[in-house]
Amino acid sequence: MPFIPHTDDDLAAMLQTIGVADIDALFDEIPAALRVGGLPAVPPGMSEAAVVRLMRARAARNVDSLCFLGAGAYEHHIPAAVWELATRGEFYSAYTPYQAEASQGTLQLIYEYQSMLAGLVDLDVSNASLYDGATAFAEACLMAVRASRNRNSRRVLVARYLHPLWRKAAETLLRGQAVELVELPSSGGRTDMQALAALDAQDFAAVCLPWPNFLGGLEPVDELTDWAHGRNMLVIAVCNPVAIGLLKPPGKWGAQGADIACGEGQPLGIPLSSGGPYFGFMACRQALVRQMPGRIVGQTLDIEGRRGFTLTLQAREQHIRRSKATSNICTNQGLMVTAATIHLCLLGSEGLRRVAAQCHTNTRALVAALTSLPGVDLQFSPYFHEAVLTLPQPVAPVLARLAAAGILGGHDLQADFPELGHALLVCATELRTAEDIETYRQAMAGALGMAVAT
Amino acid sequence: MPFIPHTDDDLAAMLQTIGVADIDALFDEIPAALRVGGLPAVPPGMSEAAVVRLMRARAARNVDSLCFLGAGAYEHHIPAAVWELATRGEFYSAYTPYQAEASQGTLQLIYEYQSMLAGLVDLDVSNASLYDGATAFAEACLMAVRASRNRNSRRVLVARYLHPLWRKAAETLLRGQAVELVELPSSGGRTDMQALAALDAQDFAAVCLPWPNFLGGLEPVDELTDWAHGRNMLVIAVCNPVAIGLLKPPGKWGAQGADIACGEGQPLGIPLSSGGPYFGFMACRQALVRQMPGRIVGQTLDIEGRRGFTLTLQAREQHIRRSKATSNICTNQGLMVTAATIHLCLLGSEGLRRVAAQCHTNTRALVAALTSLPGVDLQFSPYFHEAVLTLPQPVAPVLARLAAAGILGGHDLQADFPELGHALLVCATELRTAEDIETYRQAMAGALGMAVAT
Amino acid sequence: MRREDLIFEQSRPGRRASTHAPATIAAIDDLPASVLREAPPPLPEVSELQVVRHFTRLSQLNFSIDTHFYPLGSCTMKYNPRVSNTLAMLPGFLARHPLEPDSHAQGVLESLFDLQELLKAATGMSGVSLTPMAGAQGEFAGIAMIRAWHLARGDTGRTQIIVPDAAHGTNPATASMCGCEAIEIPTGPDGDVDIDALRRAVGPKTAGIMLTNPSTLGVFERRISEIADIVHAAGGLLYYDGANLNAILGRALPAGMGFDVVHINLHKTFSTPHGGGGPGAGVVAVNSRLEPFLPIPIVGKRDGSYVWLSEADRPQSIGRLSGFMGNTGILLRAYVYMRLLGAEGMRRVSGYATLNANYLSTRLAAAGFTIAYPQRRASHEFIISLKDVARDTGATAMDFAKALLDRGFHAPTTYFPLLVPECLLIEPTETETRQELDAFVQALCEIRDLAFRDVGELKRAPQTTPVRRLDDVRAARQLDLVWHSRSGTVN
Amino acid sequence: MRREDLIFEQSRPGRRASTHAPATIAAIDDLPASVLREAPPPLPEVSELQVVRHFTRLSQLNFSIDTHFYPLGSCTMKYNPRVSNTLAMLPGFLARHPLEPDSHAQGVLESLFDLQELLKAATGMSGVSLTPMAGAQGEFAGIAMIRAWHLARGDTGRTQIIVPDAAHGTNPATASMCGCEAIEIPTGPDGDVDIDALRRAVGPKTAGIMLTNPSTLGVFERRISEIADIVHAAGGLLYYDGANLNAILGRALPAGMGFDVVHINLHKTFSTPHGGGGPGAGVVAVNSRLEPFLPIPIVGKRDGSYVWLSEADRPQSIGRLSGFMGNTGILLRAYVYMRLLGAEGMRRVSGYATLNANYLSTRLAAAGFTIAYPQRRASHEFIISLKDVARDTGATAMDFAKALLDRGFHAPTTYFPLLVPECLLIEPTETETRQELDAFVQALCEIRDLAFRDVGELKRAPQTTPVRRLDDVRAARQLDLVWHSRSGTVN
Ligand SMILES: Cc1ncc(COP(=O)(O)O)c(C=O)c1O
Ligand SMILES: Cc1ncc(COP(=O)(O)O)c(C=O)c1O
Repeated sequence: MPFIPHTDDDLAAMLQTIGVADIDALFDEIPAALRVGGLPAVPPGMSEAAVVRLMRARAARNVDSLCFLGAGAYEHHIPAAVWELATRGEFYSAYTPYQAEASQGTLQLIYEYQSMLAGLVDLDVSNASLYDGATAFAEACLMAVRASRNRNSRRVLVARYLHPLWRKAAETLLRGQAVELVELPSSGGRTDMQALAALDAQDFAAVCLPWPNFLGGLEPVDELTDWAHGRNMLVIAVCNPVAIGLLKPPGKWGAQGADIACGEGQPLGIPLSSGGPYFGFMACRQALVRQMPGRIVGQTLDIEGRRGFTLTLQAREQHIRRSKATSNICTNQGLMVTAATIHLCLLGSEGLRRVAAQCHTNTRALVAALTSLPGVDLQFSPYFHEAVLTLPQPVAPVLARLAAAGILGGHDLQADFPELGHALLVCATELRTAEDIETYRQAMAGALGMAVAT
Repeated sequence: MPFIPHTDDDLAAMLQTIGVADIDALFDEIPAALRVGGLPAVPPGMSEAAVVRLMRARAARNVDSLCFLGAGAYEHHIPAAVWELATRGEFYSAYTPYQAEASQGTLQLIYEYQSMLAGLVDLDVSNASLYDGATAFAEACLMAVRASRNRNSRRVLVARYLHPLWRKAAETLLRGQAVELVELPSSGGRTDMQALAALDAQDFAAVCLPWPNFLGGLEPVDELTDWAHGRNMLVIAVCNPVAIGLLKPPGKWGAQGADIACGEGQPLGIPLSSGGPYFGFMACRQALVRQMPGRIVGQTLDIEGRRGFTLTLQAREQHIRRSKATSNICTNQGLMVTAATIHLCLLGSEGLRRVAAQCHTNTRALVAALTSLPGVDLQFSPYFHEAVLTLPQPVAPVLARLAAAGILGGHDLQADFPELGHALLVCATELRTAEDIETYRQAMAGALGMAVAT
Repeated sequence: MRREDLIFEQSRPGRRASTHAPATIAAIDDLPASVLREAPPPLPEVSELQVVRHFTRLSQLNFSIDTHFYPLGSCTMKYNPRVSNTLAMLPGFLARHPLEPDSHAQGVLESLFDLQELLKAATGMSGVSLTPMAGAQGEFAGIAMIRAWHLARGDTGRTQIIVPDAAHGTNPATASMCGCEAIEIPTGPDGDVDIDALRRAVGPKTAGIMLTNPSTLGVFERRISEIADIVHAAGGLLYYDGANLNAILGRALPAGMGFDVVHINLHKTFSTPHGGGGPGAGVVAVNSRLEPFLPIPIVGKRDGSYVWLSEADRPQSIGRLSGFMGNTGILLRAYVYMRLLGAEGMRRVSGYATLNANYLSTRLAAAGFTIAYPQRRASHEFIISLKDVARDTGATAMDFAKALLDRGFHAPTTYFPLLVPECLLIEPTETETRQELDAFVQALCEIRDLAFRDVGELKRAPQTTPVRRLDDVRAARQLDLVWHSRSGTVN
Repeated sequence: MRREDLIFEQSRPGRRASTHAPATIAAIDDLPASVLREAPPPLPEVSELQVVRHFTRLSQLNFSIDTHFYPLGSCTMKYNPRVSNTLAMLPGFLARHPLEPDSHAQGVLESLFDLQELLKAATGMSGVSLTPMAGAQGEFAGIAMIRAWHLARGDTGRTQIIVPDAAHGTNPATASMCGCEAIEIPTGPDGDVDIDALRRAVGPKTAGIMLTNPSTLGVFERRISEIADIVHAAGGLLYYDGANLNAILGRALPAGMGFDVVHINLHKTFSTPHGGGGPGAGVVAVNSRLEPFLPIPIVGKRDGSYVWLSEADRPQSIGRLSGFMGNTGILLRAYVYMRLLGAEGMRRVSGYATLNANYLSTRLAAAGFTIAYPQRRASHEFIISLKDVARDTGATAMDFAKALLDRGFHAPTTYFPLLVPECLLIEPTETETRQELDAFVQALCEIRDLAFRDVGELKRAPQTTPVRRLDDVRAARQLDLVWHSRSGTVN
């Protein structure tokens, strides 16, 4: 019996202790009409060896490519130590640390994570994670609506070039509470400061600024932050945590800094893995901490005066506050945070800067290589880490040809942002070499139907 | 600096403490003429990401096949838990347990291993491992020569169908001490009892019996054991540890049982891995324990009377007895034993029996399938787990054609055992399915140039 | 073990685990200084060995399934097969970019498609979406679908979600997240929902009811069909909180009980790891009524290939719940587990989980502990109340919990459900041996003896853990949520 | 932590981790009962969770590099990069059958070929064989090659191997394994070999000399060239025991010192794991004299492909040392490490290992400890003698070792080399921080203070380890090497 340790003797003795004849008798309170004899549509169990063979074959059926696709999920180097440590049984198979004294490993780690994350975004406090970048963004909007000084507003301004899938997810999550996302005016691949005047700014709880934005563009965050703060709005930074190893952190935007920072933790040591599990991060100014969703760990003392760590501010959470909680979140993405914490330690601040700088430099090299092809142009600059190219042809068939040649050439922007024309979003992380970029250039030339010097 | 934690400040402070100007000055006792400025032929260091890419590409350059090749190394199922646990840092990165109180994990594990292994071969005691099956065999011969009642003999009898590579390795290892291996007469794929009379049996220290032998044959171990004991020889069993989950254990051979058992531990949870690291096991009767090479762990008490474990009988070993030690072995194959111990626990006695039985049954099915082809015949029976087939053509080109078709078809016996003709040693472990066997049958038909019904 | 300092305290400026970043820093000359960071982020500066040692040591400070019996009620702490992890982490699965073409991910998609089918079978439902990332998000999806269904019928007034008082906190919180009002109804003395209260609660504003069955009181709601009739008759739908699905797996189907939608915590019933807090997966299954509203993406099959179905294919969907597809890696782990178990194995999960719970509850009752619902059959979990002991000795459920830690057991869930005073909610799961359960009974008896003999000593527990009892009040009052170097710089 | 019972004591008849073996037992009807086992082997019968929990807990009882400073002299306990393990365990490497055609293993063979080249570069030698499975087997191979060389010249009388008294036990033991006599020569007061004694020892029977340089006394043998001349002039060859190669990596070459053959413990210098006792790898490198005699197999290159060279290609080889090729998986780990380090990184190994040792020795000297060779520069390791403390207080090196365990440090090597009384041989390695070294100094000072203050208390160490001081005499006298159930059956 897979994973069940009972011997026949155990079973007999236990049934006798309970005073029933067999296991089925233990289900006697389920009305007979509701009982089923089994699960006929489920196949029989398999040995581990057979499942290993099955899943290896499945893994092999997937197709690996040279990846120039970012768009919210990035192929970075993940040190081998990260997952070796994160999947140690004591981290992997523990629950949420409800009994603090028996979970100091997880708790100290989260405290360290909170410290690193807060430092990275340059805000006061961080929570212990949310599900992913999209839900963190949605929760940040809800939090801002709760915390806003524009009390009656349930509307939140969002830059146009925020991840379109996050926007969609947030719409699902905000719909119930009738919170509405309103798009900021844009031009040239970023928010148009000039056009802001047209907005009735008193009516908004917050403004959300992606950093860099979905196109790799650098929003005028300082001006926008000051503009928003001048109108009683909160400022929500939606940022790539690797990029802010190099870019100005939200806490330093404008005169007072952003109020909330959130984003997708995947670039910090989490494998691409078809989109998950990743984790959402969230940090904020101290004054907002009681509006923050999710678990938070605090430092305290034990009865002998020794330092220790425990879950705190639980009165925000569903298990205490129930229908008045800041969110319904319970299980979060703890293991991903474990990995990200280890990852950040292995990079350190200098390592993180170097990775960010290398990503950018590689993307610049990629842009230079591809725009050397006739008809391929860069749409916007400055950009960071990702860039939008214009192709002389519709993007989708070109990407299909590249994919057949073993290259994930980037993300087609046509559907979400038709105003950009034949627009392709490309990205080269620190893992892409000069040869990789040359391989792409040649493949792109082929996909566009050009001959090219090698 | 990879793996070096010193900051510039540390370096400066440490040099100052020592009182030297720079690191080079620390090498001032090396005569100047002997010093070199570096290692010009060694390439520069690489980032982990680059090495990962390199080694993944190398791994991918290898070619996986459907494996019907055994001949001393077997593809068995290895539960995922085995290596997850064995590579935990506390096992993986510990040294030989010299400080017993700080190494109870490793020590208790070895004690458990010794108990399992001794139980498996049905002898009194086991050591903590030797390098591999071949060296264990050689050490067993040396041990027998030391322990033998035929005091002056440095000759050891060996069945002809012992692994030919082990034989060669043993010859290297025995040469220095002028111990000679003498082959037993054979016929029909195993030792020929009738022909034994011709030997001057008084002149031998021991007899070595493979179980099953290299051809999958079952030696007349009971008769040979009694015959050898009757002539003051020790009996060394060289056995496959999975096979003796089902076959008669050495301790039960003949009237008194074998004296020493040794063999290759690879089938107990060790990956094929191009031939190593594996581990050699060795067990013996209690009376011989002081002649046994290798580390041994014993149970004892601590000063509070609690059970604990420690290395014992160290007076046999090189670090105490130096030139008079039972062997020069120091570092053994500890991590492999760790894995094997976990593996044996996950199988249990019933699991091990089932694996052994399934290997045999699959090999029988394979033999049946292949001998259904005209000209393909079984050479000997009974056999266990491996079998010798005769092909109608030279074996090497057939194997090459099978390899090109993705099948490792077995081991060509021609070079080592020319008396067997076009002989192919085949094996199907518990992992081979009926479809795998059918795949092989069809490929074999093709390789032999036959058309075959599918 | 020596105290494990914070990793920041082990940091020294300029130290680096240098193999993990480019050997030099690329010059950034195209960006204005105004967009760049001035001070480097205050991350620890440590060597790789320091990192490995620190987190290895930290890990050893944890209790976990891999080291301890962990009978945390409602949380289902059972063995997580290592092979599920190994297989989900095969490079061929990890390397999948979420936006790559479907053609490149057929191995993943096939597995997820199969998983959808298995979950339909396990619930009796007709549609499944795998995208919710935890139970609470599954709840959100479920209530959002119920709302969408009402709205699609033009019935805009249904904004109330009925929730029993024993419900998990996520249930009422979810109602709020969805813009609904949570209406609490009481539990009867036998642990079943108070049916009369339910009848009074339903009406034209009723969007639906959320039920856990067996409930978090550890008993099966026997009048579930009647409840279903009442709610359906009132125009509402039924939501099944599947946190306890492991209790009835292969024995009864949520669909058969009249539920319209169910979430399943794969990290409970299907044994994906809890990871010290997550990630989980809270897949939802629905009957045909709600199928059009399932969150996207969903895996479909077209011309023999597997494809992601999205907005265009599922126009009535409540939409997306995550940036991409939710916790795929967790889904793969659950899939591996389900294939290992098969139909019989799944049925054994509920059988032996229930056996263990009833054995433990019978033995504790015999030892004189107060079982919360002694007249009822325990499901896969049950509650003891220490009210009497607390009255007689002053020892609380919390004291018992801490004393268990000293005896090598993780504590059960304490003080939940809220309606049972001084309670321990105990879920042993099917993967523990009888011997472990016996040792647990003995430990509880010893602790009770100690409570009567020397309650002061008991209140000093835990004594063997890395820290002693922690001051939670201080933690909340003197908030210290991030580390700041005392000197301003890390040194 | 609760006591961790033996896995046998947790066993119950009929319990199984059933996913790992066939679901039913195949009938064996073709074999006579006489060849079959009667009673099943007495293996533990446990569940998978029990196994995981047991070995996880056992692992936590160990000190290891991943958890503790481990300055075990001569053993080189430094950080083992996790990536070496991850890459060596890629399925594409693990799945290689040792007898598959070379064409199927080009990725492995290329890596091993490259490794051979790297090792030539690191030693200055011209030929390498990777097959020895540990240092001691490398020694065996080396002495066997020396013997073969003499024999090939027809010089059959050279049967003596000269070994300094400070040598590791494997050196004299190896001489015996090779059928030679070990001739011990003394060490001079400054730690170098007594050259006069050497001169007296060499002669027509001299096959060769085995030297470790720096020696296990932690000092560089300054007159090595003179020694080489003496031995060579006498017709012998020089063997370099490379256990301490990490001390001179990239600073001096064994070939340059006049050695003819060298073994390298990859598990020391090149940081493959020690695994609680192994496996290691003891590759040998030789100059052109000995090249024909290298053990097989060796990786060669032919027509652009990599091939295993064996008997036919290497007719003068001393032969094989293992069933297949030795510890390939370990070789791959070392290869990864060497590629990570590169030339500069290798030179830094010796530089910082020596820096750490000299810093520690300087600080300990300043703190009043007796350094065995104070007039000498420490290499990567050094010796302190506690003879004075022992005389004054009765506290022995063993007491210090045990007291270190209580303070969170593994002990240095004790009582080796044999010629220094009450010694600790201390090798910090390059991967430890200055802060760790400082803490170690402080611990040793505290222990010495305790020795003077209350030696009885000191002798009670260790007090915080899973067991207290163990009775080694009892272990050897009342041999208990395998578990037997008390009742005869496991229950
Ligand atoms: C009864 C019940 N419902 C809902 C949940 C919430 O599930 P999750 O933590 O996966 O969000 C839990 C988990 O603790 C639970 O026990
Ligand atoms: C100086 C010296 N020589 C030889 C050896 C033997 O090496 P191995 O343990 O790898 O067989 C060692 C290892 O302890 C050693 O320190």
